[in-house]
Amino acid sequence: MEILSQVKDLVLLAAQHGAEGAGEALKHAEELGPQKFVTVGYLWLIPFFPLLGFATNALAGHWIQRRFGKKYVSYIAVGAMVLSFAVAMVALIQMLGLPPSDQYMVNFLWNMITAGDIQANLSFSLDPLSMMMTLIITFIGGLIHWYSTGYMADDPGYWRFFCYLNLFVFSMLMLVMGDNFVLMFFGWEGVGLCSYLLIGFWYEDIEKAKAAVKAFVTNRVGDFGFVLGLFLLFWALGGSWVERANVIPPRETRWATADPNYKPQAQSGTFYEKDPSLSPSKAATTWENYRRDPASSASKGGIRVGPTFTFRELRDQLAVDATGVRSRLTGMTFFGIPLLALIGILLFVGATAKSAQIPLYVWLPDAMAGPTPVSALIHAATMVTAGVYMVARLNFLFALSTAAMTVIALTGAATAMFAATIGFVQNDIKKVLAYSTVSQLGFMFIGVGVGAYWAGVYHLLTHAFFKACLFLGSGSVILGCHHEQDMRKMGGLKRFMPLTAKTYLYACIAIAGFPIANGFFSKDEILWKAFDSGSNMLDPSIGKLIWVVGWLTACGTSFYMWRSYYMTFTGEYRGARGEAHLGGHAPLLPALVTGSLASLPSSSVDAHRAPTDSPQVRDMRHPDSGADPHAAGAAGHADHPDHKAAEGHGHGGMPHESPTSMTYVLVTLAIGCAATIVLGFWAPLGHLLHIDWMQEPMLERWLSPTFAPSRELVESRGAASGTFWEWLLMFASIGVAFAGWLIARAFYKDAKSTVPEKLAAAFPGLYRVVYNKYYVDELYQATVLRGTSILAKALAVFDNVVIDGIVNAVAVVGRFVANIDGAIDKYLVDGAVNALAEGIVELGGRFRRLQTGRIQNYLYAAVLGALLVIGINFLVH
Amino acid sequence: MLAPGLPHFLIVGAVLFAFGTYTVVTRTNAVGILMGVELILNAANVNFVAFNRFNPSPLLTGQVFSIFVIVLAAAEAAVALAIVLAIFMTAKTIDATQADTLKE
Amino acid sequence: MDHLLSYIIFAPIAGVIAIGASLAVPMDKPQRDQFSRWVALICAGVAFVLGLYLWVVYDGSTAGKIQFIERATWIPSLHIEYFVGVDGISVSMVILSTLISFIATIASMPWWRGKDEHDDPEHPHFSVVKVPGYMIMLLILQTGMSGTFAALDMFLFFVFWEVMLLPMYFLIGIWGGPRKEYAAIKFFLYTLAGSVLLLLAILALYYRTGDQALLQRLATVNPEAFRRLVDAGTLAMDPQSHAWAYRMAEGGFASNTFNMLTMAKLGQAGLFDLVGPFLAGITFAKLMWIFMFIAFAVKVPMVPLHTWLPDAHVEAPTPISVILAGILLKMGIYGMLRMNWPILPAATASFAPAVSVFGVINIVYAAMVTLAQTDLKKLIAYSSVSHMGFSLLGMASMTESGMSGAVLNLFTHGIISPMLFLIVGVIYDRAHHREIEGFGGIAKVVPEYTALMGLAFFASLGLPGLAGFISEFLVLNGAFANLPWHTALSAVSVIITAAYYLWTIQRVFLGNLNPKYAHLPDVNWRERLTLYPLGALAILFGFYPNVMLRLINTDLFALVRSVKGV
Amino acid sequence: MVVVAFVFWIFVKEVLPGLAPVATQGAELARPSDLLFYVIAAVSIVSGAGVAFSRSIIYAALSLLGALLGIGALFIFLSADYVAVSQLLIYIGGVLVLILFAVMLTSKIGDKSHTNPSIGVLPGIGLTVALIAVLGYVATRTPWISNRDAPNPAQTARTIGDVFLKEYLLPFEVSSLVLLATLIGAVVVARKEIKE
Repeated sequence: MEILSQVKDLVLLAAQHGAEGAGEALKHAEELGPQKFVTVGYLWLIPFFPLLGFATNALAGHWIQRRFGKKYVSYIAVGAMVLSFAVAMVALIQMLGLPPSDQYMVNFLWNMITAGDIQANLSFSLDPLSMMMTLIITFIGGLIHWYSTGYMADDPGYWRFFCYLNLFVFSMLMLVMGDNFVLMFFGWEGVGLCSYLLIGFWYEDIEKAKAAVKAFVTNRVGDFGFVLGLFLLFWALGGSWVERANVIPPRETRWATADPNYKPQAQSGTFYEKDPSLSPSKAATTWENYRRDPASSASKGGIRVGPTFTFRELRDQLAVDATGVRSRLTGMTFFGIPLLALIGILLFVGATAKSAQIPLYVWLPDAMAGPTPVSALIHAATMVTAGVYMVARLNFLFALSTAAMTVIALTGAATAMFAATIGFVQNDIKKVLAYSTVSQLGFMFIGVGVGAYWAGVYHLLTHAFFKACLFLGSGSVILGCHHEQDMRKMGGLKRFMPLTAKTYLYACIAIAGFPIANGFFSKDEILWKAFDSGSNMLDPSIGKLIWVVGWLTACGTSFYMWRSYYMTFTGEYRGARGEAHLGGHAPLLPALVTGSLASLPSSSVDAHRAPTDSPQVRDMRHPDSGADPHAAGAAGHADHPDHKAAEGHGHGGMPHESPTSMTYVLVTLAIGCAATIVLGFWAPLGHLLHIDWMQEPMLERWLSPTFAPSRELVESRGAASGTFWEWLLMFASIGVAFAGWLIARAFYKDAKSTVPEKLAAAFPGLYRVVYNKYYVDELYQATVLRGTSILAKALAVFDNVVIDGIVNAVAVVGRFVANIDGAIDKYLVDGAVNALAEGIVELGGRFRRLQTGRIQNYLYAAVLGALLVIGINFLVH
Repeated sequence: MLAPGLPHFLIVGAVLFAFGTYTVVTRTNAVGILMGVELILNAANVNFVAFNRFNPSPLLTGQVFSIFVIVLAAAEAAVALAIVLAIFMTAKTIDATQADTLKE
Repeated sequence: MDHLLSYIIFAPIAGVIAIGASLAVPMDKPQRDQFSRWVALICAGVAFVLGLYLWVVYDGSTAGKIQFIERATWIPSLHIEYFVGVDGISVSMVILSTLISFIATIASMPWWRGKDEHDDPEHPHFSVVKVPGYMIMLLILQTGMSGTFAALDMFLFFVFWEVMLLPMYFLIGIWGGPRKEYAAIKFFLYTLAGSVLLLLAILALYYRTGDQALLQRLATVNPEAFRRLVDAGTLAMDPQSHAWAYRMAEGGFASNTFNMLTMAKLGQAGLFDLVGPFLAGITFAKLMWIFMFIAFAVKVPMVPLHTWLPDAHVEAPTPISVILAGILLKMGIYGMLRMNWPILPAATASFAPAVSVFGVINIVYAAMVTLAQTDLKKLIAYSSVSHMGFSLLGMASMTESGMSGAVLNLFTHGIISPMLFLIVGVIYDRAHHREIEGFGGIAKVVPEYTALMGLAFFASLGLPGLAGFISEFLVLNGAFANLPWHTALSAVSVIITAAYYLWTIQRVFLGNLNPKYAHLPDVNWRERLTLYPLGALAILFGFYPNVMLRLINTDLFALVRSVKGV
Repeated sequence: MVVVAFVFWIFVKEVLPGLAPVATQGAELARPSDLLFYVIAAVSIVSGAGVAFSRSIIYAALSLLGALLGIGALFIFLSADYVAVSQLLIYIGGVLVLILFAVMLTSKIGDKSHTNPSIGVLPGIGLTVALIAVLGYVATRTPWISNRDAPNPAQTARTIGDVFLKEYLLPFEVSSLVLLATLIGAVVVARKEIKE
């Protein structure tokens, strides 16, 4: 909690700084110079601590768990998170001290790759955007670690789980903090790996394992596009392509002598020092100047023009007009396709996989096979937002191509709608949340697609809070209902788990878009910017269309979230009471509770064997909710096949509130949902009330240095629709939120209404199609996967039969020829010898019995051989 | 007329060598074969000495070699003739083509 | 240590002599086996330590400077020299070969606890059969490998190349699996066919270097290049024969030369391109290029010359597979880098598109075939074919990043594929079969093994942060500059690779435990000794590849520039 | 006779063209010593032919004598006096006598027709022709490193003695061993047989 208050202070602090900063940022935007930056030495600590935790638990975790007990494992993991969050805080405070134009911290560790034009350093950088992401990751990640100590408490793979979680946080931090594409890609695939490991955490279940493989391979498909876009950008920036409008060199010159026009300077220490003499006017090195003398530009601390992976150099080249790179790229086509659009779309393909957009969203719902904290951390809060982050990080690139922007925005809108409709009919609570995540990610892409980068990022932030809260709440519910995920078997849980219910309710309000929680502000901002996007889209009407889609989706969101709330928490408990009788505890529950608290040490699972001084263990020992059948169940649940429940809670009996290590986290997140309103408070209200720090949303101000390069471009293309529309649309979106709520209330409150069944019965076909997720998985299965496997088998046969067959055939032919040789030897040569023998017989009867002399034959051979050698030797010379 | 150079001696050696080979190849008489061998060795000697003459070495390598050859030839002749005698004692012939007891 | 390279090359031979001598000494069998094992270990270890020392003392700062040169006339009449030396490219390969040889030697030790892993009387473990012979072969093999990488005289190169071939044949043919004879002969014939072409090409080039008329043509056609040759001292006028000749080790003059560096200089001056059309329009240079390329392509192996590899791997005992995959495959690319590219640059430029196509075929085709394999070793063998395709593609791209990616790929793949084969060996030693479908869910019983295999697989499928990624990334990036479509096609293999590795993991380790293997013993210490170092290296080169790149690139880029300068 | 003519034809066909350059460079009048060389060469070659072709073993042995003598003379021509002398001593004094003895002992003298039969004449001649052709070609066409006016080595005997005891000590000793072994071997072989 005190951490949270600290965050709030810092946010307010940020507000004031931002207030001064905003003006500067605007000034800065007019004549944009190369990004100034400061070098700091400690950023590497932020990802280092999770890495350390991972290494420790990976190498010694098993032993620690056996030798000392689980809580020490969690100490290591959670401790690592706390430390890296603390370091992130330090970084934040230092950044707040900097003027906005300098808010770019770089920490150069070592030069990783130097090969030709490629320069990739292991160096971390923090700008306002990545600062925000880092805080989200470390803060929410830390909370979820804490939550997991309760949730995973009696899983035998406890240490494994935490070591994966730490590894994930490390990779995610690499993704957001890496200052070049290579490092970003490290994180990009690293998080993919961790999601693979964590989805398949309970690998004994082959279905979960398959889901994990599906997730990784689907992400690989995205990476394929990502990498190609990366190369395209890299080579288009310079090297041997720059001179050509059509970037592929003509066939004959490809391998010819022409060296790349651009040779990167050797990586020197001075390169990373801040150059006081740096002013936009004189630092910018135009392409022509550069061609005249390549050496000068880098030495002057100016802009290095040419292929690069480093975000900062990329930004400088693209943002500073003086370099002429922007105009050059705009002119380029790649086999007729506008280059920038192609780059943007290819990079976005990577984003669609990572952020579960159409057509590569299919892995995310299956990813719910993982433990619920994983779903919350990876598949809701952080990893899946990587795509959004990437687009925002490269805003200066994407803003250059309205085509790419349109594709992104439309994909986002389509995905939002599509996933929402699927969400209407799902009964698995986690599936509902999964599709809602896909849908919300669609909203984010609408935001970054239409150029409202800060809005998209703000929705990322709010989503991280409320969706984490929802997932963890569902986890708490699942735990309370003994691994029941089907909402039809729940209901009325409000009574059993009040805290979970309250937090879930508030998160629902947030996501449904009621103006009393953060979700509304971000979503409304996105919709408004979409409506207002004007010619940022290929056609101004597209913006309006997207707004309509988003508006309807918002209604849908509100509907299915409230549906899930009502089905889960209201009405009568429809859950498996029967199990209680199986367990045989239900009748004498109270007695057992009292008795169990006394007999805890004996009846507890191994987590209890640990000394009682760790907070979560204390939570286990003294549950806050009264009627708690923990220990009762602890006796009975041991034989359950894949039982991954919290500390020794039972099978039988009614649902129960989760331990405080989990509920506290829920509360914290709920408070976060409320607190983060401040960051993006609705600007028009500020205008109305003349509150100066509300004139511009705090987060927008904070992020303005990052988005400065694309700012005026996007704004110039926008269609200033005016405040009236803004107010109107706001009320419209509030309206749909209420509409969705009322419908859901009517249908599902207390499970009284029978309308849903009637509807399902009325449109059976439609219902089945939607319920089966439009059969997309089946489609992929039938086309891509089967096609691939058939092709693979065919090729394998080809390899075995044809190619190897040819080889063996050659061998056979060889043997055949050898036989012919043998025959010749047998019949011709020996025949001659025999003829000679005949001659001898004629010569003298004495020799009849004999062959010709052996010595002679040898001599023949020897001499002829010698002659041959001499002859060859002479012919050769 | 021509002044005798290295090629001349080599040619002589070559011709003698050829005759020696012919002898060895065609004779059935063990002693005859032996003669052919002697001829071959001498031909070789001629070459040795000729080379030594026309690009001399301080060690007279060629001559030394030829002397070794002669020595070995003598030894070989002695042994061979002894064997020939032995064969003649047993097989009553010195026909190399008949001395094939090893074959059976 | 001015004979460092010779020490590295011939240290194993000392072991051979020692073991051979011990055969004369009356000992009982276990004693002799143990003796030969230890001798082999010590020699390989010494070579490895010397290799590390070489790495330490090698001066990576200077480009194009051959270091640790040892040069002495070997066969004067043919101007053949014992000429060894290393530049950045070969030094990395020498280090790799010593490392992998050492690890293979360790893997040949029958150290396991109890009889649990090798309780199969009718199929005794290879490491207890005819041990002295095995060790002798292994040591000779090591000499051949380091020698091939260090040789700078073509003939010496060829000799070492062949020296490598024979022990391999015996190692597969005697200590191999059920179809060992077939595999061994197939391997032998394939490589021998290649070697014949190589020998032809070498001799032809050798005689051309002494062709005075050709040199005169060069002097007239391209005088300044010729002058550069003379100024550099590559060519000199032999005072006695008044002909252009090459200085030999002892300062004498040689009419022809086998010296690779000299030949490279001549080739880059365009000497061999002046030879008229050889047959049917194919110039001499192109024909020689094809000859050498086929010889090396067999080793790479390049589709469609690859079918010896799966058989050889499947039949060979684990350490031999390790050496095969770790080093022998690298010699193909290395040979091209030493001969085809520098000596016949013009031909290279004209053939590069074809090579790039072959590279793409290697990558994608082999990956697809891998997807359908059911034998673990076959799977890894085909994946090696696929990965070596990246080297081909990078070589063909002729861009700096592509080439350095190709060479780095030799190193990274030389670390990862041995690890993979060792890992397969572990499971084969225990289960006596390698059928992927035959396992299932064994992650539960062998967690450490699972972790190691996961590491190796992810390193091999190019996960960033592990060695495999860097080289593939460099190759693809470099190739994209010239060949976007080829690169796009090859990048598909990134997906396929992930698919087949993860699918394998799923089928072998995940799911319900196959009760047959409920008591599978986990990794033992010998295997840890071999696996952990490789895993650590894979991670090191994933995060800090510059360790190698710095070594390779200076010389490699000099080479690229001089080759492109044609 | 036919054969000799054939050989001569080969000589003309194959060898004289090789001699042509020699002829052009050394076109000055031949000294009598040169003439003598040709005589001796002819003698040795002809008697070599005799060894090869004569039907009687006796004649063969005698013409071998001629050939050996001729070769000895050639040695003198080559200023290898020591070698020439040892040639005379060892061959003519030793080997030839041995051979003659063997002939006497083994073959019935008188009917010379069967004493020295020969088989496979045609292939033999073919081989000879090929040999002469190739060797002659080699001998004439190879650019031998030879300077005809190299200084005659003084006192060869002394030098040879020196090198025998210095550089070639080991082979020298070995050859002495060989001779010893020969001696004993010959005695053993022959004597055993005689005893039976």
